[in-house]
Amino acid sequence: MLDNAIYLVVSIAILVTMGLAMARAILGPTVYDRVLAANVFGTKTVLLLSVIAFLYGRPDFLDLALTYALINFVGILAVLQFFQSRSRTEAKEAKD
Amino acid sequence: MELTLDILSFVLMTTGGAFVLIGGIGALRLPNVYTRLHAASLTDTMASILIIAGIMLQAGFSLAAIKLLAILIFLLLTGPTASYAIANAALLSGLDPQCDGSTVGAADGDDESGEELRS
Amino acid sequence: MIEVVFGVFLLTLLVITAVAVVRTENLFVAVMLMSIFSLLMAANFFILDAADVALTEAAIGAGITTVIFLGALALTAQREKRSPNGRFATLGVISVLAALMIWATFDKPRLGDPDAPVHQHVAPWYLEQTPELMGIPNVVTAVLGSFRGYDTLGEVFVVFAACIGVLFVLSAGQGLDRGLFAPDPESEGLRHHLIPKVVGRLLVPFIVLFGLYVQFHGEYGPGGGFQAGAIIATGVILYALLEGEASALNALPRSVLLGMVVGGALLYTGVGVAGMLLGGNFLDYSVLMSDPVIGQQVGIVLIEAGVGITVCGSLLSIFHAFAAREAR
Amino acid sequence: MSLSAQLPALQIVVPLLTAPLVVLLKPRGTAWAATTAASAMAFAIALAIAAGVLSGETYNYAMGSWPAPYGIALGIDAFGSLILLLVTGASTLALLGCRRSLDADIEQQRQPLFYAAWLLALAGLSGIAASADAFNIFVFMEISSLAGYIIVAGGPDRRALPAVFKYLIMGTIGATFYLIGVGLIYMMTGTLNLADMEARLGDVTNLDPVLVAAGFITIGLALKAAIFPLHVWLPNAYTYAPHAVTAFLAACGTKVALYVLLRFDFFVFQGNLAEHDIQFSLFLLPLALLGILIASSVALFETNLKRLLAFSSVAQVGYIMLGASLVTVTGLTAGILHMFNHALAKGGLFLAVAGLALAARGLELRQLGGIARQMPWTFGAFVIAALSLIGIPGTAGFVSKWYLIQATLDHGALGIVAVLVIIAGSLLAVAYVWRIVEAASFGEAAAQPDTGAISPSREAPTVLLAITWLVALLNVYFGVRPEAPVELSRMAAEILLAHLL
Amino acid sequence: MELLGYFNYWVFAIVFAIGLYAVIAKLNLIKKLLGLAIFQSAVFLMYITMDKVEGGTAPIIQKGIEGQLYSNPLPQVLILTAIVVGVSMTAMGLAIVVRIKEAYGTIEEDEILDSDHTA
Repeated sequence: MLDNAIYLVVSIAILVTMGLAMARAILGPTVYDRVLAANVFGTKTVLLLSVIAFLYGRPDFLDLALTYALINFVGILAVLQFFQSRSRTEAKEAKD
Repeated sequence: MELTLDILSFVLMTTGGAFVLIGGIGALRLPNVYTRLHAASLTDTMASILIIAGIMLQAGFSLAAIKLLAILIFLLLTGPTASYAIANAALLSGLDPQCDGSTVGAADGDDESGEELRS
Repeated sequence: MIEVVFGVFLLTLLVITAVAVVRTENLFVAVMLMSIFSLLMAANFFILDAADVALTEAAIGAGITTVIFLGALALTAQREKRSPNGRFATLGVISVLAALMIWATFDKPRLGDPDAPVHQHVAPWYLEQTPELMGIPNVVTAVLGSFRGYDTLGEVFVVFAACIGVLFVLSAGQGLDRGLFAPDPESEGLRHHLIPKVVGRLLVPFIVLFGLYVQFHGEYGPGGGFQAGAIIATGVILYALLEGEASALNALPRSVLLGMVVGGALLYTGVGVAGMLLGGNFLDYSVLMSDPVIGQQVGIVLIEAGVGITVCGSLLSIFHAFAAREAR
Repeated sequence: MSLSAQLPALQIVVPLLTAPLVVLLKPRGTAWAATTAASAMAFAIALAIAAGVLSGETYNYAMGSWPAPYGIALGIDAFGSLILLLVTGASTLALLGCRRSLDADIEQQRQPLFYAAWLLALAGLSGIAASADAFNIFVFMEISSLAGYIIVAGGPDRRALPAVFKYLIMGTIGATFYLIGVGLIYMMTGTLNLADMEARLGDVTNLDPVLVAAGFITIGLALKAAIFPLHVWLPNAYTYAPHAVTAFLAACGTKVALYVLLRFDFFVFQGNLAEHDIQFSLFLLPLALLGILIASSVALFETNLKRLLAFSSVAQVGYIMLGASLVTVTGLTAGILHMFNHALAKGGLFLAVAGLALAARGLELRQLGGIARQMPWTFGAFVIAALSLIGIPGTAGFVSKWYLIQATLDHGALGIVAVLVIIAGSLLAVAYVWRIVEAASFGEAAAQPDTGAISPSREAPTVLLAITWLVALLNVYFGVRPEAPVELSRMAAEILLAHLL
Repeated sequence: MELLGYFNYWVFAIVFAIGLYAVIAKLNLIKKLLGLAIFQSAVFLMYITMDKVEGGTAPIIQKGIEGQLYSNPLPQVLILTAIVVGVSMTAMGLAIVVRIKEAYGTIEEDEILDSDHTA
């Protein structure tokens, strides 16, 4: 029982934070706020999945959290690349 | 022994949960992108360390603990890098990092402000 | 009890996200929200005890889909024109449809009801027979690879079709060698960003390694060919983002990727035909070895490898087709 | 295991295995040759299966040797074998005839990809026809649709692209609706095998979710089958696709979805849902009648040859649905027979169009002026196929319409209305075919690409001409000697109706 | 509690409706594809909902534990396949959208229609 209580507190904190991040993602105002919110969401999902894996007593499902930890990052870098290439094409257009 | 570990991990995880929450509130309430990023990324790192350390205490010495360590290392590597990437992208697009009075007031403006800054 | 509360919370967030995706006019924002949507979906799948599906959604939704959408956005437009108002008729019809479906739910078995017909007929047989017939613990992999291996064969060919479809459509008017095949030499990726470059380079081998682990651990834990293919593809995409399209294509040329797509599909079909030649039915792995259980295991490992290779090759081909194309 | 027992699997494996290989065939013409060979082999297998079915055999095949509700089963009865014949036959003839036409539409470098997609479409469509598992049908539906989008997107006109996009959206909505329906049934029965579903639905006490499922499956498949009024994707997709693709898909694309719809309805729903036939008489019958009238009328005012024929296809789907919605042996026989005959007629028409298109400047009716004088043989075949489409005695189209009228006459007052609609539809068909003939024979000779003298030999390539004539003559042959298709259709109808008892 | 047991199905119906609305009512082609993805995800949710058994766990059989309930593996297998199909459709749709943009200069449905009618 105590075990579950431990996990419960932390998972509720994470869930609430997910809600807050969601609010940020919807409010904006700039696109970067939304990217930031997506990133926060990603890390929180990793933590939540780790906690739930233990809450359920199936620690072998940590693979899932590991996948997120690795893959969420790629999405964020893709965003950086997206803005970089766009600013370059805009610069090129300005030159022409 | 069992109990000490349990209490320790409980403390770690609760503190971690508090950090998570503080970061979330910061990401929602602070006035502009850079400050929000700051709040989110710093607390994220700390919270990850605390929470995963707490779970590791529960897991004991097993394959799960090694996986948790791997997750922690990856989070520690990718979190700050992602923050850097976002800040850099925002900077590239010409968002002003200066936080003077006017931007504080206009924090909850609409999408257009960011859009126009970039174009 | 707790999981129900978690589920309700996450699902509420899911609905909010879906509304936000539809309402926002900035397509970039919509794609970002879509990645959140996918994360929430995966968390839900996990809570509903579907670890394999959650892993798939994680590997696809967070990485690949976002990257492909961003690639397409870079080539098209970032903002949606304001849609005309007065779409209330559509809204009305669809609301009625949704209400009808909600009404129909009251006759459905409740969530988690162990007496539901779903849990009575075919499923218990799989759970009982898998350890006996195949000797592997992951029943999902057993059903995917052997009991319903024919569906998975179809899935591989769907991926194959998507790959040749994207290549075919995007190569129109310019031939395969020009345009599609030549990335912009100026695109250097994120080479000038020191921090992402160092960290990313560190991560690429780990992602690929982890992908291989998921591939070969699929019989014992959540995972399998499809997830592994997607994860490895994500690793290579990370490399492409860091070092630029050109160097990624040097490391894995398009012809190699196409070879992977073809090879994986052929491997899968070949295993099936081998079963036929050895006297069984199509996709019967029991005849591959003298011991049927070992035969099943060998068959599943082989076809999972085929799935992984095809998926990895396809996703990378699709990514390159978008990323190496210049906006015109 | 004898070879004949492996036929159902081979039917799908042959094109499926060839598709990846074709991608690798770079030298000119080899991709086409390999595709045609695989398609011809599939046709031979389908013929063997049809012969077996006619001699009273049924083909059941357990994939991976797993018994039916646990593994995936294939089951080919008379209905399935008829559809297989259509699919493989249409593919083979279109490939054989249209090589030149495809060369003109698609660049050499992209051809391997195109032919691989063609084979996947063939494999997907045959996979649907052979499958006896609800989810497996979905998977193969997606293969065939995805491949279908690819080959339609090969059209040279830029308008092909929005057409394909619309096709993709509608097709995916249809497939997803089907998936929802299957999910609901699975939820209530716990099985995915069609036969097993039928047996277990009998025990389900609460049928509301099943009713919703029936609705979803019918709407989803009606979208795929382009049943009026869900046909909006079809005209543009057919018009702007490469001509060979139109010949292939028009002959069998929508028929396969209709086949699944009928099978689902009769195998799973009819026997278990009380008064399910009301769904037929209340929704599908009026829709079929409206579809015949409206689509034929639209065709009457269409100015583009391929669009005109596409709208005629929508009307023909109406005839098939009309026959099926009577829920009698004669009605179903007529409907299924009409699938076969319409495939022959429309396949022939679009093959002839492919021939005409090689010489004409465009396919607007006014651009076709005088084409009949320049390409008398090609146009002759076109006219014969068109006569079959109308249903002139002595052609295949007449036989099915005759059966259809017989079937409707058993239905009292409603039957009279239906007969009137059939006759009206046929008259409209006479009118729109006459418009084409008039434009082609008596129109201004506008089709002069170069200003030089009229070259006498502007016929379609010999192979294409031969194939087109073959199909046209088949229309006549099955009009005079309709025994084999009628027998297959009657067997299919009896199998479907046997599930109602 | 009884009623919450149906919550997943309600969410399925609502998300389904939202996605379908985007597909039908939105004129932007990429938005249509996003709607399609949402719409398909809703179906995945429906399938996965039915695999859950109370007190069960994911169907990876643990050695040495008798009498453990496992969730139903079959819907999971089906949805694995369906997710792949969904991604394939999205990729294909995006490729077509990119070509439409190149051929027409716009990705709004009404403008594409206008451009064909005037041409």
